[in-house]
Amino acid sequence: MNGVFWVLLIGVGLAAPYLVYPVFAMKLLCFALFACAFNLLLGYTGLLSFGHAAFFGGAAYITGHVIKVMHMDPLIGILAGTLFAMVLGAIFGALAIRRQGIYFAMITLALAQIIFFLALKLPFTGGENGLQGIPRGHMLGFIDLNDPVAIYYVVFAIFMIGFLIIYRTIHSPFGQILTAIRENEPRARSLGYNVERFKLIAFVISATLAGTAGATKSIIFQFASLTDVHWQMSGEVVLMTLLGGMGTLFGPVAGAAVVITMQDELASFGSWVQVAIGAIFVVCVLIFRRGFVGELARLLKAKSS
Amino acid sequence: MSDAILQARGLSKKFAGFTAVDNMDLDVERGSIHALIGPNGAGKTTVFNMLTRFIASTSGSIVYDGTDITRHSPTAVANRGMVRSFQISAIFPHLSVLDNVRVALQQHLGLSYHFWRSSRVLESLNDRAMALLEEVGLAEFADVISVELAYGRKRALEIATTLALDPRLMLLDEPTQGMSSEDVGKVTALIQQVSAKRTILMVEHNLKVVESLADKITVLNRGEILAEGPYAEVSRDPAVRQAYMGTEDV
Amino acid sequence: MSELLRIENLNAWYGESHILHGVNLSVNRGEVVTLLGRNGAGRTTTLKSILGLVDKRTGSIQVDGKEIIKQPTHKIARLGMLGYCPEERGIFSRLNVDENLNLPPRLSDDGMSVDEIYSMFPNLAERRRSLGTQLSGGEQQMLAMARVLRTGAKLLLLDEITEGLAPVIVQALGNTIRQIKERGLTIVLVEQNFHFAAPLADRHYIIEHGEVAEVIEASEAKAKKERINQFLSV
Amino acid sequence: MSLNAILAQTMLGLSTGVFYAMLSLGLAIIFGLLNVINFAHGALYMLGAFVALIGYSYLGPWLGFEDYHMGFWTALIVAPLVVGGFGMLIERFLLRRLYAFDHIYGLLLTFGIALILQGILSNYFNISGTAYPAQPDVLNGIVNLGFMYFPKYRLFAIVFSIVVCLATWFVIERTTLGAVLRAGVENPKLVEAFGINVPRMVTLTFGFGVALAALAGVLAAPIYSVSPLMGADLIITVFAVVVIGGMGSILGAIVTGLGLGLVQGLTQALYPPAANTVIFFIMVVVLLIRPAGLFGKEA
Amino acid sequence: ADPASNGSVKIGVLSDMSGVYKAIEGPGAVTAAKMAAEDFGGKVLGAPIEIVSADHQNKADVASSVARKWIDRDHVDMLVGMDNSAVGLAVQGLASEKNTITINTGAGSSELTESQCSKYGIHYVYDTYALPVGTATAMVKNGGKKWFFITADYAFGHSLRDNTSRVVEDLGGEVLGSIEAPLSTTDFSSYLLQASGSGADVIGLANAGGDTVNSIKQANSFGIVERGQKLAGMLVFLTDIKALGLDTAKGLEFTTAFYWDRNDESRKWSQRFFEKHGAMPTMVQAGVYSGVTHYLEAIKAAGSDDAKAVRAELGNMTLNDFFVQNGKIEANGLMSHDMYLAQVKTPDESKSDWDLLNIVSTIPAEKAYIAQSDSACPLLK
Ligand SMILES: Nc1ncnc2c1ncn2[C@@H]1O[C@H](COP(=O)(O)OP(=O)(O)OP(=O)(O)O)[C@@H](O)[C@H]1O
Ligand SMILES: Nc1ncnc2c1ncn2[C@@H]1O[C@H](COP(=O)(O)OP(=O)(O)OP(=O)(O)O)[C@@H](O)[C@H]1O
Ligand SMILES: [Mg+2]
Ligand SMILES: [Mg+2]
Repeated sequence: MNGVFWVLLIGVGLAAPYLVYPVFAMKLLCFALFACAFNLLLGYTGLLSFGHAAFFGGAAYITGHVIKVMHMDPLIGILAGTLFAMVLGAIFGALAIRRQGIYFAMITLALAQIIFFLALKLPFTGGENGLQGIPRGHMLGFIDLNDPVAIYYVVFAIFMIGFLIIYRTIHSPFGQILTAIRENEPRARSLGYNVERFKLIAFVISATLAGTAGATKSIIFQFASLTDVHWQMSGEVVLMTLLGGMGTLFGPVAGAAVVITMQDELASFGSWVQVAIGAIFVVCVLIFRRGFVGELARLLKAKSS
Repeated sequence: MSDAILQARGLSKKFAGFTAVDNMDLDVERGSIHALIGPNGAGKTTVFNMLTRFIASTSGSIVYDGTDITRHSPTAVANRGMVRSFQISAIFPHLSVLDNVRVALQQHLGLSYHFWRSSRVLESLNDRAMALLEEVGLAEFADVISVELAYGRKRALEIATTLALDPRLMLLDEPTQGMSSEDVGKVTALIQQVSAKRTILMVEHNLKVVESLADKITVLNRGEILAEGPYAEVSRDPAVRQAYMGTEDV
Repeated sequence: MSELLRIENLNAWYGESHILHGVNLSVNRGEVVTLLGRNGAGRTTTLKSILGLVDKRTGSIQVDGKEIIKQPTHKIARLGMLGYCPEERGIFSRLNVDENLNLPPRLSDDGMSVDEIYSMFPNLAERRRSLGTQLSGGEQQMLAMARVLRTGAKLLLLDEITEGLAPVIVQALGNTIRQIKERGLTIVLVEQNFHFAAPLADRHYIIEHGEVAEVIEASEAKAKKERINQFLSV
Repeated sequence: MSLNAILAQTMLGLSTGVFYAMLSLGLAIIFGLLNVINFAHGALYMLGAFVALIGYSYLGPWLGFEDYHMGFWTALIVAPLVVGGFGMLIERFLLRRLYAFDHIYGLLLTFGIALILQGILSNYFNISGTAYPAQPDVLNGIVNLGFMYFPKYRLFAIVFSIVVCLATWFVIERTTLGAVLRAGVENPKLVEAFGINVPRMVTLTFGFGVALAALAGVLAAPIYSVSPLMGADLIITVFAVVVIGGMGSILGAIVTGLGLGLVQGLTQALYPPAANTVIFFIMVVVLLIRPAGLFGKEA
Repeated sequence: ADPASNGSVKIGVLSDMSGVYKAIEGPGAVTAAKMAAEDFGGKVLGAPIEIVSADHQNKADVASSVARKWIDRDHVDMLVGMDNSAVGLAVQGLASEKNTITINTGAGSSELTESQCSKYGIHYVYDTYALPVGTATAMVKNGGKKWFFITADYAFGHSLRDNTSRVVEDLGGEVLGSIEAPLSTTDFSSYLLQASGSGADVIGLANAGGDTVNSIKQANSFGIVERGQKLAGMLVFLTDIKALGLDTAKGLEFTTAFYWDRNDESRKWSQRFFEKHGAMPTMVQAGVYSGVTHYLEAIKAAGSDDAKAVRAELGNMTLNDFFVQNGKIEANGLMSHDMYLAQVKTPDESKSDWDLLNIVSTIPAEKAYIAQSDSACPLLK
């Protein structure tokens, strides 16, 4: 079944700018990458981080600053944002990784709140107004990112690279140990695995790719703002992941697509959107607990057996 | 002087005002099967936890194979070849039986941090894993998801994963607990078999098992050593009979 | 002698898996019966089915003439005056020893007093204020046993109570069972340890593949030794 | 700062702290006893305040009694009952289906419920708040505490909340009922096998935790304005309080709630921009030193 | 060819439909825009007028992504609304780059027409420069010489505080200090007590919406006003007075661009609005109607909906209607017009539900708004 998904993903991905509004497609890819990065942690390592907005938004600010104020190439901007997220991920990870379950979630939340505070207070972020008007510029000097189709394919390439890294990580010797840790941590420890180090590496990879997503977002929207570092952003990515199906490779992509589309399509209904989103959650949690992709996989499995 | 693979000196553990293990010395001889017995709450599991560094000792020192490991992490201890089992069965429930063993074997491959490699590199471990399963009689269950195994087989699987690390010292906490007598016999034989090239330290309440396996027995009572020696000797000790074995014969 | 527990054609399921296939047994007031069998034979499941702790069950379970198979779990204990000591002990880690002991509601006035219990299990008396998880494996086992004795239950369902206990304690426990039997309590005992069970029991039920494979009266136990060994491979 | 100023800030901190304490107490009960992370707690607090407001301003006309206004004291009883009842329905018909699964589903479900409640009320009420006009006359006015002038009503709210918190603590930690509740969390099946109706107990407990939130909502109505988002702003902070205190620790929730109110009060005096963030700084530090929180027991 | 590009004139109302500014602008703004389109006859230059709307959720990125989509894909010709300064700045920048007119009716930041001014951005109702002029002047003249601020800790609050300080100091008053309170604080008592302890005559509230409401309410409960200090709300909307109740708010003075009960014309329009919306209009909602109407008139005058031509027409008009007196849209996008100093009635004075304010005086446009010569807008250089 995964084969079908791969074909679908790449096919739709390549055709997208001719099918839908390119900015929408790019936004979707950005959040899909964010959700996939998050899923590496939640779905495959069993760690619920409630502070991923710090990586996403933090990277967005750094990228924006590097491009707008330091006038660097967009690619350098994205790399700078990604690197920042990686370092931040290492710091968060070092502080939080020894904690379990809800404590882990809360300590990442607290750290992310501190990043939020910094984003509000530091002079270069533009405070409440955010970092606006980030120029798209020319990547590597020749790819004109102001051309909607060109920028779309750049974003698609970034997404695919990120997605492949995640795929590889899950299906690697390293991923095998992550699964073992999730299954029975004390036993993994007693077999001589340094559980903390495995979790930390997974955390850093996840943070880094979340950063890549945020960095890319700031170029697409030419914008980095407090929304990107707000705890609700951390919440949103949890939702995307769960809706699509945590611990499934393609689930987060589907989840991101659903959430983003919903936000987009329902934008004119005011508070009723909130009510609708709330109701969808309730229904999903009660009925589609495995997420869309998870449920689909189960159905197909049930049929084949 | 005898050749001790593990030496503990003055080992103590205090829990908030309660002394679980009190100034205990323990020598485990290389190549032997050593049993730790004693009444409930005597501190056996606590000793195990301290030796494998799962909990920190309040005082005392532990020397394993010539190295002082008193401050090492549980991981470091395991990597030096001192591996434990748990009082409750410890497997990776949703992995297949084969994968359970492979996870342990992978430890020696040195690729475990390689998140950029395909997991296909692990297929080289299959033969070794099957051999181990063969050894504990689980070869035919290799593809079964391990939760689905019966209790006794889970214990066997656990022993197989422990063996995969090629440990020099195995610590087994009540390996036969909860098994029917049929399985007890099998596991006893298994322990006997794997002890050939290894040292084993075990906690066990089943005196039959202890009698048939142990070269040396340490009886713990209220955190202190009550008696030490071979089974025949210890089982005649009136203090041991009173504190542990009771009046009747087993 | 009146019949206290009667089980007819009991079937039980965990999810999709059908574990018990028509168990029949009957226990008279004041008797001790044991359920023997290999690992996974379905002995624990039989006890759990009586209490409604399986996902689905059919057949008939009567305690003192009352049909309880349709009742929800929390009513069964009260209706049948049941006391249950589970295999995995079920000590509450966030409660201390005292609280664990006092947790189950009293079912009748015949229960042992807390003082009686502590004199029976001095280990526990010493650790009254310790939390459940801080007890050693064996201490937890004692506490689980002590807990049912306090409630004044008339019918005790005891699952592998000698597991993980030092031989001295096992012997003490044997005496305890004898004492409570003298008080007129009825006991269903799941055991691996035939040496422990044999002298206590009035009757043995051997369970195999979710069915009663053999019923052996205590008087026949010696004679049927072979048969028992064959089932249990002692 | 002068001594008077410090005392004054302490009083103010306390008056924030009691709300943290009441809310985190409810959350701690629900988490500690049911293992549910109730994201709807803030929304239910808000609902409590709205029951009071609607009871005063709209209920009479709706029912055809133009002159009926539900008073504050009545609201103090009615709101917890109504909202608690609503909570019990949520538990009985929705949450109950999720106990078998990961905690995260309970969190998501309650998050969804919070969105629904806030969304609905946002459609009918002003988001920046509506005044609750029914503060009782006896509590109007200001007392001179020597070092400051303090509204009588806030004094009442402080004393009342502390009494409620301590009573709750006593019941849960010191009575058999409490022990049954704690045991029910750990192994509901077994407790049921002892003859206790665990599902009903769980429903009641959830209702009680929610009722505490509603009670806090009614108490808050005269102080702050009643707004559909009043709980959304608070919930994350209250989560932090519960975590700092130690998830599930009843005493921890109360003491930490009061304590952090004080800390926040002092921050407001010393470095106001950090007032909303200081709790998270403290949380990071506390969890690094005491991983299970100040009063939590290590697992 | 067709004078209206793409066959219709599309106006997008981008507003907070679910958050804190909902009552100030929100659905009421959509109602107002629709009224304007209808009153205009539903057509301009023969092309139908369409109104679309969306919720920006107070998030600048949501706002800019909606704006981008509207402009790129849906061919929206003009955007109106955009309460919240961050949203306003983001959308204005983006729209101008894409040659689209924005009429900002909701946001306060004077940045919109200062350093971040843009070719097609118009700031219509009020700004942080204009707000303090009337209020602070009146209060200083009545003896409120010493001021202390409680400032919402973000760009809008800072700018409001700085502008007010300037007015106070120009008139010989003194600013004793300021506390930066985080946005959306629920309990202001600590700040109020510190402000009160400073010995100031006036506590200036450089904040908005819920923050203003809560600070006034809590000041009242601590008896601060009773003991002789005054409060000055720098930005107060009609809905805030509703939220506070007259009992609490009575006597409060503030500057506003519009009050429904000011004259016959405003009453007549507001009454119509009330019938559709169920509440009297805020200055922002009235501004939306006025802004849309003038935009449509400019299209008619220009004979095309091309942004450049329309913008030029708008610059040439003098705006006068029920909402605006002596309005002029300057080159930097600022619509300068008369403002009013209002005072909240006591409960006894108030005769009906919405009878809330007295208009104390009119502040002429040239005093209320910054002179073009002083503007920092790069377009003017
Ligand atoms: N975390 C703890 N806090 C307090 N006391 C503890 C803790 N862990 C163990 N103890 C106590 O230390 C003593 C020794 O416990 P331990 O588990 O080592 O016993 P054991 O010899 O393994 O017994 P068993 O045969 O019953 O498993 C017991 O009395 C137990 O209650
Ligand atoms: N929760 C469960 N879900 C599915 N299957 C179960 C569950 N619990 C037990 N079983 C299965 O039911 C069968 C009977 O188990 P039961 O626990 O009754 O055995 P037992 O006779 O008590 O043996 P033991 O010595 O292992 O306690 C076993 O095959 C077991 O794998
Ligand atoms: Mg033990
Ligand atoms: Mg069993």
